[in-house]
Amino acid sequence: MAKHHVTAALNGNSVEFLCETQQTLLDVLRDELQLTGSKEGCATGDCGACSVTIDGRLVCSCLVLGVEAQGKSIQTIEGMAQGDRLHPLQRKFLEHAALQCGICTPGILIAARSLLERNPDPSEGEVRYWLAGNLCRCTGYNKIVDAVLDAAREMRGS
Amino acid sequence: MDMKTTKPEEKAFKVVGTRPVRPDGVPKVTGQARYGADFALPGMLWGSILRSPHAHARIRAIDTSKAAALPGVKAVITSADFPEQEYEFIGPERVAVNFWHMTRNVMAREKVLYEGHAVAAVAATTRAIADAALELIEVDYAPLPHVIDVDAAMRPDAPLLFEDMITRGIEPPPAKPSNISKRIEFGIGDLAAGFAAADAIVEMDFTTAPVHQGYIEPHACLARFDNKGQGELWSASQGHFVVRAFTAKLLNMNIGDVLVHPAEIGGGFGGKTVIYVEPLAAALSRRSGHPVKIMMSREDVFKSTGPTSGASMTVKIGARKDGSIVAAEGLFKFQAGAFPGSPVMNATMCGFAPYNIPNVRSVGYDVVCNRPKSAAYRAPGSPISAFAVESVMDAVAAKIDMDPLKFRLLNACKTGTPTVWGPKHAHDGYAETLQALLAHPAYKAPLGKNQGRGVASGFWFNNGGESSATVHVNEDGTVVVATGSMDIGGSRASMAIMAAETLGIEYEAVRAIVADTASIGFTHVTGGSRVTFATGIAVVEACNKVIAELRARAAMIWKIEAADVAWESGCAKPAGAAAGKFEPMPLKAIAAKRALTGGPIGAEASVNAGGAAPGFASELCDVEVDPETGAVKILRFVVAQDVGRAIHPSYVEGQLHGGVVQGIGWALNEEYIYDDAGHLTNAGFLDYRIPVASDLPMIEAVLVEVPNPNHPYGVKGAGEVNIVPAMAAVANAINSAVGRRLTDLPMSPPKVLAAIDAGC
Amino acid sequence: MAETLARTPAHIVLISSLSGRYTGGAKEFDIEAKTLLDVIRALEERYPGLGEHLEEETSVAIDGEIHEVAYYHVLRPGCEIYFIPKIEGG
Amino acid sequence: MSEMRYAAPANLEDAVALLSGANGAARVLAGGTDLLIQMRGGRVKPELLLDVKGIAEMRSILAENGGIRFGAAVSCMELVEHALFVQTWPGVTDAVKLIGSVQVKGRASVGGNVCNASPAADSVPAMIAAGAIASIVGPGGRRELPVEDIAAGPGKTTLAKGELLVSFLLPRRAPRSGDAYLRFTPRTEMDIAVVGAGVNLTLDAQGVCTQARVSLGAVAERALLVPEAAAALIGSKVDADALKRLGAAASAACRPIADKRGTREFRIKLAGVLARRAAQIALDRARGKN
Repeated sequence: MAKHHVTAALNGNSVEFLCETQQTLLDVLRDELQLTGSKEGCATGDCGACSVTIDGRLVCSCLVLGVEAQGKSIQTIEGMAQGDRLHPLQRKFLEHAALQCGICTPGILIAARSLLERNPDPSEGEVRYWLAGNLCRCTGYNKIVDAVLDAAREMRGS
Repeated sequence: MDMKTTKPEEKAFKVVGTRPVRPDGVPKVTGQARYGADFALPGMLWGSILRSPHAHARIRAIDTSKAAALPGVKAVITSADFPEQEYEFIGPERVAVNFWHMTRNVMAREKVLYEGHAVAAVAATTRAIADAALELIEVDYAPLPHVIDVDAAMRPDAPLLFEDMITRGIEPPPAKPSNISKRIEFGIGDLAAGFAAADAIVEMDFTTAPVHQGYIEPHACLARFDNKGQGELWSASQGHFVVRAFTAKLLNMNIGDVLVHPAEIGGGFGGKTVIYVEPLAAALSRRSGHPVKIMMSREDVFKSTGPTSGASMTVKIGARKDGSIVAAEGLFKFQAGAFPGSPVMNATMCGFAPYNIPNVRSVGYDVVCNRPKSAAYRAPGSPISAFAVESVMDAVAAKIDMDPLKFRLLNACKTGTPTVWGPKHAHDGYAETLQALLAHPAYKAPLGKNQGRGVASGFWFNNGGESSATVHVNEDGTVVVATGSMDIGGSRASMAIMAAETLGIEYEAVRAIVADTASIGFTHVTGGSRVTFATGIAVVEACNKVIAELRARAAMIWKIEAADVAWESGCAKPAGAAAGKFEPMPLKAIAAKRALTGGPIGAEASVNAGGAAPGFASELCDVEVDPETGAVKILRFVVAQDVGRAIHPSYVEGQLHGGVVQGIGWALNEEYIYDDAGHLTNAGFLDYRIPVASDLPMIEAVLVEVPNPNHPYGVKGAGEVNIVPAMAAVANAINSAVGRRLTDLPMSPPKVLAAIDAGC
Repeated sequence: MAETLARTPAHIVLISSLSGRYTGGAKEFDIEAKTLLDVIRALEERYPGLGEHLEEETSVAIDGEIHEVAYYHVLRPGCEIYFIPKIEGG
Repeated sequence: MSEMRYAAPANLEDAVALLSGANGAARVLAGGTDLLIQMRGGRVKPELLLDVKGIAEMRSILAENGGIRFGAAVSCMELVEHALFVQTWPGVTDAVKLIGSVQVKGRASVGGNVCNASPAADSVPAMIAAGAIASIVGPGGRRELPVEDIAAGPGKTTLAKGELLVSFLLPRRAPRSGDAYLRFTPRTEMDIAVVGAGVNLTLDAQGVCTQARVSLGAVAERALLVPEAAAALIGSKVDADALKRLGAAASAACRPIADKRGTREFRIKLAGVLARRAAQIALDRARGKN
């Protein structure tokens, strides 16, 4: 069967790939494009480990078909740092020890960035509700929430 | 807010107790760290596993011919591809391995024993082809009656999982087979006399549901095995040496012929101390001649990997009016799952361990049933018995009208207190956690309507055992530490901290890695809160060997005896005026002269670490109960845990936060729900409800530091005991809020509401 | 020093599953021993099979401190030794 | 392996032609947050996936005759970020906000939520209470259908082969009216409603309720419109007595199953509690107190 030929912008670069209809964007990222930073924790949209943004919109890449990426702009964890400069969220996650095993970290960083783009000064509750779609089994979320709030402070320059 | 209480006389450390960035941090925040599912090799195939739709059935025949004929399929395997194993329990009691069972768990033979039990596996060029091939495998099942719950499985008329299983631990052995694999008993004193002396006695029954470890990373591995009898695995596990040993045994290979590379691991909590996919990927690779990758789905993880046991328990405690406990008795019946080996022994040992009880008895039963075989989960067994014991403790305190923390403090064990399993406690630490809670402002904070406060405590052994480490001094004076311990939550940072402290150099000059099974000595699993303790001892010993070598090199340069060289703050120094007058020589300067003084400087240390000190935790929980819906909101949670010494306090706090939150999930919502056919109906993160960020307040951690003299920096282990008291703390808080004692976990809204309504 | 050690026996306690299987019910022993190896050898001599069982299937608490069974543990005069089931964590 | 086609038509005519002409099962792909899970679990094996996100009417939010028309494939995040929508229909907004995580809402649509026909769908009781009308286009042309008439049972709709739910019209908001939706779940987020209750009511100048619609989710084979519950409010000042009668009527209307998410008794009781609490919020909104 003929595969779909898809052209998209991935972390600012133009990419082309072939995929079958049923392949998800997560499958394409991991298996076709070798970008394994987005993780499969459930493949049902319940854990958020595969979070990416499409045209700026936060989604689970396991619930998007690869073919739907045609013409879209996709951001993954691999595009979060600018060259050798970590994003403030990435730095704060390291400083606050906001990860233990780290499997949920890429998805949480992408989700947190999406929050701070919309709301540069979130309350603790707003962080917790925004991140409710990102499961972490290690940390109990304390240090994740701390790191996001601290990154927001730094990014606001206060 | 997190806090720390340390005894004031402790000497100051330069690196221990600081909070540097972990060495593996940047790859983990940039998506570059490679976990079990992130490896690929040229020519790689995808493996997929066919699983049983039945809870219990005999396998009459398996026909794989149509699957094998599907274009793209390169190998199909069944249990016939694995050698039969001897029926014998090998090794220590609780962890006794029976390879006859293990080979049947990874691939069913005569029978399937639970829904999701693996029966065949396929390797194909794409995932889609592998999945399609599974549908072409024809399995002829003869369904059998099944049994799910422990009390039902113990009944004489229960369907038997093993027609010839005779209960161990009963003399003389019973004549008839049953599902009861083992009976365990511990006890000291005179129970009848003890209860006779009590002014108040409380006895209650409890049940708990099986709960899953819930790591976010499904099991995954990549195998490259050849026909010549050698192979490599990239696997996310809690112990790559254990993966190597089990995989080699199940494939009838020499241990030395299997090389296991440690992938980063996406959570384990005990559930990745055993193997599932590794031998299947290896067998498929050997058969096909290609590398094979297997990734479990989340549904597979829930249906076929280890939850911890559900249990049915009775606990009775008697105390005098003055608060002293005089007797206690516990009966603990645990679901092992499809094969023997629940953590019931730990439950019988840990439940009463925090208390000085002169007359005490614990009896446990290990019972098989048609569920996935239980696997270790964070202080295995202890949280389950603690739920019962700490609930009854609360009720006894109420009955004699005593503050529940003071009641516990009055009976708290300390060095010299006898245990139910015989020896006396050798360490303090419990009373200090209670005092930390008593002194915490939260204990006196006012409560509102429908709000309640509960406290509870817990005990866990913490483990020692075999670990290996190497320390190498680089040409520029930096240091590389390698250990055999999988890093599941920041242990590379704590190893580097201990090495830097011991060597007297900066943290940034030390890098720590996890070595593969061919590059370092045997190291037991990352579990039992043992890594910072046992592997830490190996690191410090290797550092001390390196220091001895550095002193010898300095002595050679100075032309004096090595015995006359001391090591201080990262420098060789003359040991006293008599040794001669030399400027201190830093490690870096000695490293620069390494070739002139004998070549590379490095050392390995392998230990079998004993003297692990137990962990104690005491917890305080405030809840608000919605009396119309039964919803329980956690308002506040404080955990005070004796960690001995926090090497990297941030990661230790993280262990406390994480353990408590897992306990909150266990208390309120997590459970395995089966239908009448024995099918798991909630095998996904949507309906297996682990806590989400918005469910929780900030967990307040209090690090209590009562150092362990058997570790160079006083480490006791921090990973597990924090989960032990949590369910009872929540139950006691609900009781305080609405006057109803919940005795069945989880305390989900329908149960809480039913309990409230039953009392109206 | 060695003399003193040898003259003050260690007190050994077995869990009941072991005493039932190997010693005809005897649970407690006083054995003159300098190291744990001496204890294991002495018990093996009295009850063939017991020593091997202790080596492979138990942990040991020496004055309450839990260790894996290893020959080299030096024993304090009059110390208390319990052979107990081995614990494994998660 | 059977071939799965994917098509992304740019207009309704092409979409309906593709749907009508499909040889086997055709599935409409809007957000895909239910469909992709069903496909992965092997529960549906479509021959055609029809991606409708390229069709303008299905992706727009527009004012229409004082009401709001929004496309069936508009994502939940787009809706809850739309100021007029949020201001006019706070109860429907409450419901849409509860459909999964931010990630899921970034894809999921109300059209999908309605057509997936889960009895527990969060947006449906709120939409029914709001009096939303669906606009459906098929081979025979366009027809309008109240939202309560779309689901036929779990996973089943009254849509005929070739028909496509295109958009919804939320009617003009009466003065002194307000709506609310509440659901019960064990967790605060990431959960399926054990019970959901939507209430939309209008007061006269004296504060007497003149109109009300009450709808319940997850208590029957599909979301229910419960006129008896509404009747308890109409003519009252929505006082404690009226709320109590509303709760009783809501509980009485339930015919739930017991499953992994809740027992029958629990659902029946909760339906009354939530209807009462939702009515209180709707009342506050109608009175201009938020």
